[in-house]
Amino acid sequence: MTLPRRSHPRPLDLNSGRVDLTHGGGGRAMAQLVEELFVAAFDNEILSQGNDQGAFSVPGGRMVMSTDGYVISPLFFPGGDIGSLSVHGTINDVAMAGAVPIGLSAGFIIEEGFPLADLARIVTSMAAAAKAAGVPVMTGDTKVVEKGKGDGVFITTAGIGMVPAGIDISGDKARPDDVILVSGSMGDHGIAVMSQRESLGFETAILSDSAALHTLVAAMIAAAPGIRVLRDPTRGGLAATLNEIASQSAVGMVISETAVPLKPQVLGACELLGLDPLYVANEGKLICICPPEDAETVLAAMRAHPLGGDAAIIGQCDADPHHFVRMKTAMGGTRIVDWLAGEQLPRIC
Amino acid sequence: MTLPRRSHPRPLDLNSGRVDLTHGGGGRAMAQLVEELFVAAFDNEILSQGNDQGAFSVPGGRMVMSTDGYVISPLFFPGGDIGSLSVHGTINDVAMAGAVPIGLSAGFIIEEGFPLADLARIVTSMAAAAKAAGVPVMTGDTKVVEKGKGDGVFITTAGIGMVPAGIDISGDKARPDDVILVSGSMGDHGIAVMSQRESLGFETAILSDSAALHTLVAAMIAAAPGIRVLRDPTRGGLAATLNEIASQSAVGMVISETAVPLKPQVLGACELLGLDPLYVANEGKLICICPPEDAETVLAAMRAHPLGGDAAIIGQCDADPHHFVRMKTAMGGTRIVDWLAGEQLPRIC
Amino acid sequence: MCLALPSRVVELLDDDQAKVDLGGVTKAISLSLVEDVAVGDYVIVHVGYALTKVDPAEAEKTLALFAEMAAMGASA
Amino acid sequence: MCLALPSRVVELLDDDQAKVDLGGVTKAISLSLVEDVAVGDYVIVHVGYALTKVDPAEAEKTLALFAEMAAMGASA
Amino acid sequence: MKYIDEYRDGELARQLAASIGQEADSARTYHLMEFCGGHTHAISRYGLEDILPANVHMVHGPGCPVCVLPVGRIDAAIWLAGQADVILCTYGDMLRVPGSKRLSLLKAKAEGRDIRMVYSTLDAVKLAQANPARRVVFFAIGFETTTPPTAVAIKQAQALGLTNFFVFCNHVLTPSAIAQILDSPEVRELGTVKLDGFIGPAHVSTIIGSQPYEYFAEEYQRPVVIAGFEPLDVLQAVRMLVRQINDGRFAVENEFSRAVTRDGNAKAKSLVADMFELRKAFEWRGLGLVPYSALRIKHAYAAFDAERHWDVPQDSVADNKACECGAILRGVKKPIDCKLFGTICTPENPMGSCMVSAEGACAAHWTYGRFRDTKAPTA
Amino acid sequence: MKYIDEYRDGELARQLAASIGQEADSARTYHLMEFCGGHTHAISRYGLEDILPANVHMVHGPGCPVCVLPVGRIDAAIWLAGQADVILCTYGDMLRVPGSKRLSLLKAKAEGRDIRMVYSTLDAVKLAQANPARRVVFFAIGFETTTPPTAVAIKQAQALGLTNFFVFCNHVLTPSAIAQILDSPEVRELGTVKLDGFIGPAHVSTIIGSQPYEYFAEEYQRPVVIAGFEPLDVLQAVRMLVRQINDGRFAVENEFSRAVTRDGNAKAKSLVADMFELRKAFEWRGLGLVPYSALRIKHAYAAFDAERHWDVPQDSVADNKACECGAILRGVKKPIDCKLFGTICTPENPMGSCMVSAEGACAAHWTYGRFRDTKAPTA
Ligand code: SF4
Ligand code: SF4
Ligand SMILES: [Mg+2]
Ligand SMILES: [Mg+2]
Ligand SMILES: [Mg+2]
Ligand SMILES: [Mg+2]
Ligand SMILES: [Mg+2]
Ligand SMILES: [Mg+2]
Ligand SMILES: [Mg+2]
Ligand SMILES: [Mg+2]
Ligand SMILES: [Mg+2]
Ligand SMILES: [Mg+2]
Repeated sequence: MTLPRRSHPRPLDLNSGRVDLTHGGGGRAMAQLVEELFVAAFDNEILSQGNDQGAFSVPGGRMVMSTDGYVISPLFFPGGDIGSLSVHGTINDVAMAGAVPIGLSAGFIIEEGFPLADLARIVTSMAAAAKAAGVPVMTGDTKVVEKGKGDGVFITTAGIGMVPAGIDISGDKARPDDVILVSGSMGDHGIAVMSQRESLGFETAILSDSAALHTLVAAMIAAAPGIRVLRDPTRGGLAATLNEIASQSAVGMVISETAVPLKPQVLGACELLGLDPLYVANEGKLICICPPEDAETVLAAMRAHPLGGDAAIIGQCDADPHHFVRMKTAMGGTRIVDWLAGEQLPRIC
Repeated sequence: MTLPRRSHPRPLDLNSGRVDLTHGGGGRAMAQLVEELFVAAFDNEILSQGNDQGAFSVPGGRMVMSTDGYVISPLFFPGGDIGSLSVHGTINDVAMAGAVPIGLSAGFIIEEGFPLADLARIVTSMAAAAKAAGVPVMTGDTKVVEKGKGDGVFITTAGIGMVPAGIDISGDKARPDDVILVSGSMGDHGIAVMSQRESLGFETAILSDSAALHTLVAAMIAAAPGIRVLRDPTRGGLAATLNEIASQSAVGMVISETAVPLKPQVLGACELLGLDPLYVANEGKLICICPPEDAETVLAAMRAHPLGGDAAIIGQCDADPHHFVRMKTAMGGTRIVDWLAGEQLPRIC
Repeated sequence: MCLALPSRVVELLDDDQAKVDLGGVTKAISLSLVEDVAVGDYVIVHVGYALTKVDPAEAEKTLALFAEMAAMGASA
Repeated sequence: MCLALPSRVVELLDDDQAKVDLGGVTKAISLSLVEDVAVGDYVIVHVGYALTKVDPAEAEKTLALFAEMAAMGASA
Repeated sequence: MKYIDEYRDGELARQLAASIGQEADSARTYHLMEFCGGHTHAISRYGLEDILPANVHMVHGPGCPVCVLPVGRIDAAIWLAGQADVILCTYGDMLRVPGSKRLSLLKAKAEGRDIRMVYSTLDAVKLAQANPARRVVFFAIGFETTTPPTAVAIKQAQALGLTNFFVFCNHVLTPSAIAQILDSPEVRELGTVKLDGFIGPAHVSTIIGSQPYEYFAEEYQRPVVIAGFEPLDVLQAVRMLVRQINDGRFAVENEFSRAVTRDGNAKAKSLVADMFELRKAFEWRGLGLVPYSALRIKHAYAAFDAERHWDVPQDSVADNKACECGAILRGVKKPIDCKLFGTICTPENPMGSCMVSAEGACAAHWTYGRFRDTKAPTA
Repeated sequence: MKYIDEYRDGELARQLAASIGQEADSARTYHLMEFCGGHTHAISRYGLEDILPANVHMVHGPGCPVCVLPVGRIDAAIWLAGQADVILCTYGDMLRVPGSKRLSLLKAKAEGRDIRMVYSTLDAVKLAQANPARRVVFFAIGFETTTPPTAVAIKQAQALGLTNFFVFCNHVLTPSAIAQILDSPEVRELGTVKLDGFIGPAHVSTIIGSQPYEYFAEEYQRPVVIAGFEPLDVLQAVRMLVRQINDGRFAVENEFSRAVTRDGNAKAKSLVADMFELRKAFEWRGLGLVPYSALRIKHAYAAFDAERHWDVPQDSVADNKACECGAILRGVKKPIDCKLFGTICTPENPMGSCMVSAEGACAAHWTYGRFRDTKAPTA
């Protein structure tokens, strides 16, 4: 099955266009780059599934593989650092297929002059995260680039996992009336990271939610093997991720503003910067879509897990032929929750 | 089994040290960083094997995973580009376990402002390399970093493969009297890339040897399932790779200067720059170590394959307790072929 | 236009600055455009500057008016 | 010290430069330090400069001497 | 969050809306222009259209400083960013706005210009301090709300003795824009645009006070209610306007009395008066050349004026022909009336500024409201 | 490769070695100093020790410009790289050489200094042309071979009117170093170091010719054979020295006649004479202050002299106490005599310059020959 085509009014300008930050922002520009360039060129069934991991068969069953590059700045932030993040993020992409992670690879691209003490701190944190998750870093690579051609350190991890028999979770499986859940409050990671950017100049006690979600997933599929979709709302936040799934599954969605768990500090910071918390990144939360009859079971399983204490049902899928994600606002009106357009930039208007 | 400790006279300075280019150069400084920081922190059996791929068991058999970051400059060079290289290099690291590659992941880190036309050229070349090799890119990731915080594009690929039953190839398996072979001429890739560096200002018709070696490996293990070690002599070239294996297997080695295949242009360029061709990178060649009784069989299998036409037996392992790699020179004397110290820099003395 | 938010002054800083709090988020802002600000006051913050103080009595009145009008709506 | 190699001049270039060949590798070098260099000459190249021309007759003589001495060694 | 949460109470909102429904005369329509993008944004963001009675029509006004800045000024900012040693800095809002040939500051940055986002004018001054060998240009935009912070920055740069800090001044004035709309043929003569009342600016009014609107109410015989940007503020203002209209009154009323006085912020006003003077005329997108509608830096502060330091191009560049931003900013058209809306023009590939700013009418409708346009299946 | 391959013939080499074995008097030893690192490198790289008779001992000399540069000059180069707007460029050989506190140019680069490798002096001039707002310092090192290219670069910078190109001149002279060794107490009085003959420089001699060595042969009564850097050249020179020693002669002979004449390169010599003048004394690592042993830029070219443009520190910095580079460069000790060799000091963590340069005695022995030291198992 192939990724449903999104409507990009204008094709990528492959003659004179340039990559800009929006191409990595998790919004529609990135989706377009991925579809029109990467998916088109690599042209294979596994990649074209359009999931955050590729699933394939081996003699022993079904496996998945996933990769993510971590280019976060600052490298250290409240609640984590690039090292632990690079373990959690990739474990999560593997787990979002319902898979049991087997191991990770780690590729480091380090800028000349980077303090070894910082590198050691990152690697130690990464190792601790891997150990805590029970997922070993099985192979690695180190490259050093000249000063001014990197940004401290970039880490690209890949992960593989084995999908338990009978589990079939994919972004294209949501159906009208399916229930949409989240495992906890939205936007904590993004706000924790932004709080460290001196230029934004705000302070908050909020911590990144960075965490490995594979045990939460295991508990959820044990309770409800019929779960249709799992995905971690990272870049682009809840909004981008719901739109991805709606488009992939060709459904509409309606969520309720008052049902989305949000911490007051996240709201405060978003007000201050003119950001919408629905677009702010998470690194330890998941979205789950399941048949209506499983919803309460899944919710209970989530809430029983330490990483799902604030889990909530936030909405439902419908048959909207436009695949809009809509939100009932607290005022009783309705709005679209659209793709992120480019990057979210702090604004004054 | 764990990586034998190399003797680093001085531990990494984790207090005030900084990463410099030697830490990525494929020499002893890099080996030290990997051992003392990465392998020590991640502390698991798979990584500690010290191979360019991690091997592990799954219900269906033994698998391997590998990763490499590609940070090459220039991005396009005679005989290839960063795209095809990132496919070949990782397929090769998987194949060097004797494994049949299953698929790849690809993580792109793109510098803001990078021309989409160049990106398309790279991705197209990557896709063509993957298709030609029959190894799909199954999952990917795109990050964009601000202008001045990258260098055009970095690609990190990871690959996985399935090891055929009965094959047990690893860098620690070389034994005294085993025979050392190479699949072709040394140094082509490194010289082709250097020829594009304006600052070095030389021209040559030499092409990178960048190629996927998994079919060559399949032919070799079909002919001689008892092959002990396979490794591709990439960064640090033949010299660094032989030293890695000697140290891992706790053997010495003696190779013959006149037996190492070298193209005249590679020799010419090395003379000009004051480089030793044994330290220059390859991207489509392998080193094979096999029991003496298999040597001629393996050589014949290599020569019968399009990528092994210039294969040669270059030496033999011995029981040297110092694990020196030595070379009988053309003059009849003996020299050490040591680890690369730092990066190879063009010199005037 | 002009994104601006009522925030509580939690500390007066040097250089005519103050630290304000909004839902647990604090930020240093400039008081160059306002006068007589005290800790505990709410100020309306725009691009890092306090534009004016919030008048608590007027705010109360407005809320009372809402309630009254809403009561009319609710009873409709 | 002073890494330097005999290379064949394959082309005279502007600005007192020449293109030299060494085993199929070509490179532009400066002729600022030498005189009367022609295509086909061998020059000794150091840090991008020709230091001197190779004298073919002297080279022959040296090789002949090697052969002679070697013959003595071989016959030993 | 005090003074925020109380004004976002969903239950109260529904009751307020119901009371508007009761008071509105079902035999007539109410066309109310919210001047400010802040109100536009709140209406779309909270879906207030869905709860307002069908005969109350909100007409979006030109109150978005990003939207009204003409293409030529964007081009000029990009030109400045290309001058030797320049770091151009501005608020995040400006980065994606397309100039001519769809080149934005973000794209110019990707091509290698040194363009930075700042959150506050003080950050721009810090940038100049930290980069003495560079020339830092602050691309200043905004209405009366945003002007005083620019004035503070120039004062501070002067106090620090900085010679490498410059302001490219694009500050504009709200009352002039309101007058221009009310004087437009569509409103005045042709009656194409029906405007029964105005919701007046929230934060602009904290500076200028409510007094300047008294002239309009009187002269054009339209009621004005100054309102905050929270959803309940907007609903309340609608109700106050409906009441005035029903009563045939045209007073200036102040719903946002918790922050707005009749006279505004004297300190800020005098700072601005000290530093800036009126331009004879300034081009607004959609409104054309509007007399005395913008500020420039006074001679006494000439050393900080980018338009004096460089020979900044002053070209008037035509908008994309098909883009209806101009008509939309005047309240004459709606986003959906533009042929490019949602096809060629989206927030990812904006053709006009109204599609860029979060407060632009096109962006607000696309981002929050376009599901209302597409009842029929198209997939 | 013509003029290279013929001089690397393995069969000939073995025969030549055998003929040396025949001619050498088994009743005596031959201590031959190869002045040049080029010869040192060839001997180690090709394992020539293995084929030479046991009574022929090669003694490594100070002929490596990287090795003889004292720590203070490295520190000074790093200091220059830290000055405002400076791009420091130099040959690849210098980048890893440790100054004091083991800081090298490579490490200084990693810490953020702008340090570039160039392959030719002309690249350094190009760098200055391409970076008019920067000051480009070429850290010039080398013997007579490498000096003329520096002179050409200065001439070219002058012709181009460059005012941002500077040379930090560290060019030194071979004959002074040879004299210093032959005058040293170890050789002259104590006889600690036995030197029966010299292999003279190859490429230095292409510039200065063979004539300057005639004085040494005469004055110190030692034979000198100028030889190329290929392995057969070295073997042939050894044989020629053995013959002279056997005959009791001490002439200057020229094995490298294909490239070296008696007078050298007149054009290069006059260029150098025009641009440089002798320093009264210059510090050499291992040899101490050697009178008239180095060059500096003449007054007429002062504008290009980094030591005039900046107040470059002229400190004499002591070598690492345990490092025996000094004694090794004088031929008094061998690498293996140094306690740090191979334990604390390796090419990755060099304590002295002899471990850095490919031509340094310590690096050559470590990289190519150390297996000979370790017959006994240690693992
Ligand atoms: S949709 Fe785009 S082109 Fe049309 S009026 Fe709005 S901004 Fe202009
Ligand atoms: S081994 Fe190192 S410390 Fe010892 S003499 Fe050689 S360079 Fe100096
Ligand atoms: Mg991923
Ligand atoms: Mg991910
Ligand atoms: Mg994901
Ligand atoms: Mg690797
Ligand atoms: Mg950087
Ligand atoms: Mg690898
Ligand atoms: Mg590899
Ligand atoms: Mg490998
Ligand atoms: Mg990803
Ligand atoms: Mg760059």
